[in-house]
Amino acid sequence: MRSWRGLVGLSALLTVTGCAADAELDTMNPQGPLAQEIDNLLQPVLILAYVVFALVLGATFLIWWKFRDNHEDEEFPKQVHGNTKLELLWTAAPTVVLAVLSVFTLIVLASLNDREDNAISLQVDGESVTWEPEVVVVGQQWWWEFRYYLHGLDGVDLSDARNLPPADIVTSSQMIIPIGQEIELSATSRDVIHSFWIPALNGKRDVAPGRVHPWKLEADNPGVYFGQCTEFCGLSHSRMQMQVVAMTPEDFQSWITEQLANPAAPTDEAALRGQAVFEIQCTRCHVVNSINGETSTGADLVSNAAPNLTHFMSRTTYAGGIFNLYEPDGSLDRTQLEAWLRNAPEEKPAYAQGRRGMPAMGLSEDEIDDLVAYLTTLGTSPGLSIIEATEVE
Amino acid sequence: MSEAATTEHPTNTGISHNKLAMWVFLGSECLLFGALISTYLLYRNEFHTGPAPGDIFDIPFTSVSSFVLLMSSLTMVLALSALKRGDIRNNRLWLLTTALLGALFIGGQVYEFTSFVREGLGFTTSPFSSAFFTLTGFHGIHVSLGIVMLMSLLISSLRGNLKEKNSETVEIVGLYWHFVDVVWIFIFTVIYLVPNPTS
Amino acid sequence: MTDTAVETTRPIGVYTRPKGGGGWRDWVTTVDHKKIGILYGATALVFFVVGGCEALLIRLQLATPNGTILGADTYNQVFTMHGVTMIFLAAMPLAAAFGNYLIPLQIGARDVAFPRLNALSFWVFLAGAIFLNLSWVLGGAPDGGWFGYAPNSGIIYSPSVGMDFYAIGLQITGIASLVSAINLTVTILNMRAPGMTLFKMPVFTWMMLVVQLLLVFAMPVIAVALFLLIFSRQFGANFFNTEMGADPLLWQHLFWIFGHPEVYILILPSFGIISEVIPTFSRKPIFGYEFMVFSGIAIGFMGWGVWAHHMFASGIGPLSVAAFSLSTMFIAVPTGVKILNWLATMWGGKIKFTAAMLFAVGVISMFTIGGLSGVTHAMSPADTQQTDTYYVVAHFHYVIFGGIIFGLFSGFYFWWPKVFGHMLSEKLGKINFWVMLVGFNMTFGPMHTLGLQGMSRRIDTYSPGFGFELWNMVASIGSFIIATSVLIFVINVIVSAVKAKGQPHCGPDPWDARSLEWMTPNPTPEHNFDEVPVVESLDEFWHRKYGTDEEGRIVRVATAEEVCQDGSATGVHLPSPSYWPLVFSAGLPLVGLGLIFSLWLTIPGGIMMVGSLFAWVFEPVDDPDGPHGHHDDSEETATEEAPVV
Amino acid sequence: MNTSETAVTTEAAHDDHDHPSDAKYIQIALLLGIITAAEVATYFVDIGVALIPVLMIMMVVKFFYVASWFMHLRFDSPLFTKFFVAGLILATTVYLVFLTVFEFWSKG
Ligand code: HEA
Ligand code: HEA
Ligand code: HEC
Ligand code: CUA
Ligand SMILES: [Cu+2]
Repeated sequence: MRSWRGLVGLSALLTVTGCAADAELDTMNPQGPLAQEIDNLLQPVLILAYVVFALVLGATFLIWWKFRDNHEDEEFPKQVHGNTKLELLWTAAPTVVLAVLSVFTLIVLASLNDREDNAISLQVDGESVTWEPEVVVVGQQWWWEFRYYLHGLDGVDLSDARNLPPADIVTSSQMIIPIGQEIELSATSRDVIHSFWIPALNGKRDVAPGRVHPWKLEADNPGVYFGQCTEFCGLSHSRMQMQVVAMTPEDFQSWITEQLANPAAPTDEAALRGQAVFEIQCTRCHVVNSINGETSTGADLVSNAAPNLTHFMSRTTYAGGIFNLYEPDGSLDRTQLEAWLRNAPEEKPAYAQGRRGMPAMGLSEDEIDDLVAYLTTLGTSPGLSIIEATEVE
Repeated sequence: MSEAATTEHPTNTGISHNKLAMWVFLGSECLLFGALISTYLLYRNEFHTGPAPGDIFDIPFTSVSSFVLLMSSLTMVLALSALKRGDIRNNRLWLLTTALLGALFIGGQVYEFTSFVREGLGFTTSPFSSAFFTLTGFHGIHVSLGIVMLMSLLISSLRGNLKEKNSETVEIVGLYWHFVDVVWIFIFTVIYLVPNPTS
Repeated sequence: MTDTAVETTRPIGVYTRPKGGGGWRDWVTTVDHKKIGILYGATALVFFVVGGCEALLIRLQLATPNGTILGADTYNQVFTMHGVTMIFLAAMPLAAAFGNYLIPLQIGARDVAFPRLNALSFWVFLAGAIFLNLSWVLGGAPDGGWFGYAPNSGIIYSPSVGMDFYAIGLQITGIASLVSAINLTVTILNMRAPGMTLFKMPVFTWMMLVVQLLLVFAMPVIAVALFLLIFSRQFGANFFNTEMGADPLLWQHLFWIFGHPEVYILILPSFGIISEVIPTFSRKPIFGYEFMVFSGIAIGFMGWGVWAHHMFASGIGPLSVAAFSLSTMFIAVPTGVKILNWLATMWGGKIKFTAAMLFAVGVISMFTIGGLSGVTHAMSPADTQQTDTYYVVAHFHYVIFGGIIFGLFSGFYFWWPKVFGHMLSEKLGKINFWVMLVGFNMTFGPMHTLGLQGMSRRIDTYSPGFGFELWNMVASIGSFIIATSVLIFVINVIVSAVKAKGQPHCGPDPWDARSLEWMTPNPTPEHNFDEVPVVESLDEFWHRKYGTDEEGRIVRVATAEEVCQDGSATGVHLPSPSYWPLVFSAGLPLVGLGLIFSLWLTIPGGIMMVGSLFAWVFEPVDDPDGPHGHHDDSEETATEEAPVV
Repeated sequence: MNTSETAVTTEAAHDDHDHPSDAKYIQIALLLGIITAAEVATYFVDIGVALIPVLMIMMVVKFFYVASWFMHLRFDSPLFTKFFVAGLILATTVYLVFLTVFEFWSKG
């Protein structure tokens, strides 16, 4: 009996101690108003749940203590068949409690679903535009693409996710957002159902092919917020991760400016050779704006898309946010990148034969060296602080 | 052995097991057809590049086959009522008519399907086509099973085994048959007569 | 009755009915509800261990970060098969085992309404179960999760044959469930002993009635969903082809319209079991019988209006989310009534904490934990943080393991003497309970934490650094403690059986029980009741043993031996065994394999099925030498009206 | 359910009295035929907004007649009606909600 009490206590305790310090996906560590609202709703309910449970368990122990009787006698206790008043009481009491809970649920639900009118002004190609922060989120096996249409989504046809209209900025694995702004997401998928989830910023929302789901995010402070695809989506579902990098408006503006410009053409020998290989081997799936613009979009793949590599070096993780592009000191993590180019399915399970995921390209070591040299010319590294914060193990 | 032990089987409800089982089963079937019909309704607009329902449904033709199925319900009750009177001859006659009307309906469906396929509506043409063929196909299979049951009754009658006291068997087959008819009443209205999208 | 049926359906020479007799032949041809119950139970326990071993593999893989015991591909198959096996091949058939064995006894009947169909249900279930597990060796097990969301379950994204086995296998076990549900519904409504009105039925029988109705209405829905999947995979239908405008949410809705009633299909039998156990050992009648019954009905009924709570994040509109959020929350009300009524039953009792009672009390508290986390799911905004994390895994293992498995174990300890004529060791039973309780909480308690820390479900591995290491290790250790407890149960079964060998059977009433099934000797004789009892009250058996004296005190008026029948009646007519349920069922997997691999295989399968149906209909009502009787299940032969008594 | 009384004594006869004659069945079939004709007529004659309600009403009437007369629900044990109606109502509500969640009504 002792041990029982101890254990049940323990299991209750476990729930309370849910917030370990290093838990980057912690759901109870809100970093923005939306996640905060959810947390505010959940916390009291958890307490209520403990109370209800304590009552049930307390009653059980009381009964155990008072009414246990292992004597082999023929005595019977008073035979009570029921008590309508009591029954009604314990029908009514939970009803009332739940009615209260439902009111709060509805309030939070409504507030999470209305759209705030907000706009920031951005410099786009030297012009000033008002941008209602919105990002198109596209899931596919097993990575996320983020598309920025800086002139708004009006008239942008998202109905066919495999054939989206060209966007101003296309990036993957890491979504960059300005802080203090509600970012509207239009989320869709190119193949199966995935789920977009940045626990610190909001709950999750499934993305489904043929459907565009609205969702939103908001971060209070600059920082890097981790996420994980949570709808089972096949082989590498566990390796379909992403991060949101929230920046001050100024940093965000410089990120935009950088992304809008094409990276400078390579000059170095190896990189030029790499570019040649890239044009032969890689452009059938990948896009680098300065090379193949929007012309080839992963036609080889079921999802019809591979990550846009134009500003590859400007992100710190790749391949579904599971590999670091940089060492903690800011230098390139060459070993990992080479391994990826050598045999991607070895690094991250994929059905490359089934045209899902990046295949092993059968490159020679020289070609790999050249390709790495070329890839490092694509975009510039973000600051060390981001590299540190986004480090994945 | 004591005869008492074997004759104690009146049922609590006064209803025979078989009949109750059939009704429970029909309750279950409501959910089955409900799911198929809702799936169809969900997809009736999704004809992709293929023909739309409004383009290909032949209402006059389907009306006739609906009428045929409806009348088979009449012949089915007549078969039962004949058997209850002990009129074996008419019972056989009506059973046969019912089966034939059913077969006529199925024939009509086969014709409808082939003409749809000729007009470019295959099973894999669009979500609409898949849903349409699945729904009407399930109904058709139910009718066909009903025909098999009717034929078994007929055979057993010809072998002299279908007597007045077996009328409940006929009644149960009848219940199934009418149910399938009732489902068609629903399908005919909701799927055929309610104005359909055209491409 | 009427021997006329025999006369009119002339036995066609070859189809004589088997005579029963002894040995394995007896088991494969049996139509006795008790034997079928035992078959169900034994098979389901085997699959419980299979599903449990799959769970242990999951836990081994997840015990440490970057686990490498199973690759991603195998892991996906293992967790899918774990869910499918546990739900469809362990929990549901275990409920069917109790239902089959006990319902006829609790209502005072000789058998179920359709004995041969009952055998059919079991064999079809077994065929489906074997079929599903054949996938391991025939090209890969299903890998789309137990709820197989489209389009990931489609042929493009799951090109192995696994999901074909899933769709066809579940279709087969679905047939078994539907047939058995119709059978038991008719049994309960039609075959109660004289005097047993619906409101004198034991709570277990009541809950089983609700479950059968849920099955009757829910199975066709998943049948349709599975047909759509089969047609899409096998024949290129476009139900989930989003490129042509299909909606992937169609599958989710159909699955959960079935799936949520399904979870109540799973839990209500266990609620029924402990509603028998708790009054017996508290030596009090169940508190608020009518409320118990009606809350069970209410749960079953409300269970139909909440399915989309599995889809709060799926992108259905906010209005739908709001509606389903509310309906889900209020399901806590009837469930709460049950919890409190059990407590009230114990309150003021004189409680014997036997192993069965311990497990029953375990249900009350452990299920409550799961139910409460269910309520936190029902608050849809909160659920968007919880869904598809280990918090959900924690929720449903608390309700499933804490609610269903504990309840079923309670039933094992309680009815073991009824079924096998000897008791299980109480001592081992109590150890069994405590070890299981510890292991269970150690396994699933930490999953709450993991979920709230953001660990997603269905991930084959996780990186260090998210803070998942500790609790995963604890959970994995816990799962082996559960395995130990299951092992203790198995040992208990063996040891007790060995001990009981050569000993006389235990007395008829080891627990001072309350309901009709204990009026037959232990183990139950083949014909159940020597004479069908006339029922006057709820807890009929108890009321025959006890009365009140002038001061209103309870006094014994008869010993159990006096009240119980001695099982000595002879010549009671029983339905004859039959080969055909088995033969028919064996045809089904052949047809299934045919659909997957080569249509040629459907031919022998089809012949077996059609042939055995034919044989079924025309087989003589009785075994040739048996006493004449009636009461059989074929439409052809049992159509005479209910005789007037 | 009214099955709660101990129905050991059965009204086994309930099947026999009250049974409609063949003529009655034919009348009903005639009625059903006429309704069907009217239904089909709506296809050729434009009745505007009334169309769908009218169709639904006619459908329900036909449904009702077949179920209550041909399937004998009128005369038979109310338990049957309960099972059937339970299935019908459950199916209707569940699938109406289902279609509503898909925004079927606004999509048309
Ligand atoms: C035995 C099976 C069983 C049972 C009984 C339940 C019972 C309940 N379940 Fe659970 N559920 C599952 C099995 C079950 N569930 C499974 C298997 C899944 C996951 C499927 C998958 O995704 O694979 C799931 C998932 C699931 C979800 C989806 C989570 C997600 O994926 O995001 C939700 C959401 O609302 C939910 C809610 C509930 C609720 C409200 C109850 C209620 O019925 C609980 C009611 C009980 C109580 C509340 C406790 C007792 C009450 C009192 C003591 C009274 C006082 C209480 C209050 C005032 C609150 N369940
Ligand atoms: C009835 C239902 C049921 C039961 C009883 C269990 C029991 C267990 N389950 Fe679960 N589980 C599900 C239903 C169930 N489960 C479902 C539906 C899912 C979702 C699947 C999906 O996502 O698709 C799931 C998913 C699931 C997961 C999540 C997987 C993932 O998302 O990646 C995990 C992880 O730990 C898990 C663990 C366990 C464990 C440790 C047990 C343990 O309690 C098991 C204990 C049993 C044993 C250990 C028996 C073994 C006994 C022996 C080995 C003794 C040997 C003796 C002899 C040979 C004589 N289960
Ligand atoms: C058949 C299609 C295909 C070809 C050809 C291909 N890739 Fe890829 N590549 C992919 C896909 C798909 C991914 C995303 C994989 C994932 O995250 O699971 C990817 C990811 C990458 C990434 C990581 C990008 C990120 O931000 O996540 C790099 C870098 C890359 N590929 C480089 C190359 C190079 C260099 C070549 C040519 C030698 C090449 N790829 C050829 C399909 C392809
Ligand atoms: Cu994408 Cu899981
Ligand atoms: Cu549910």
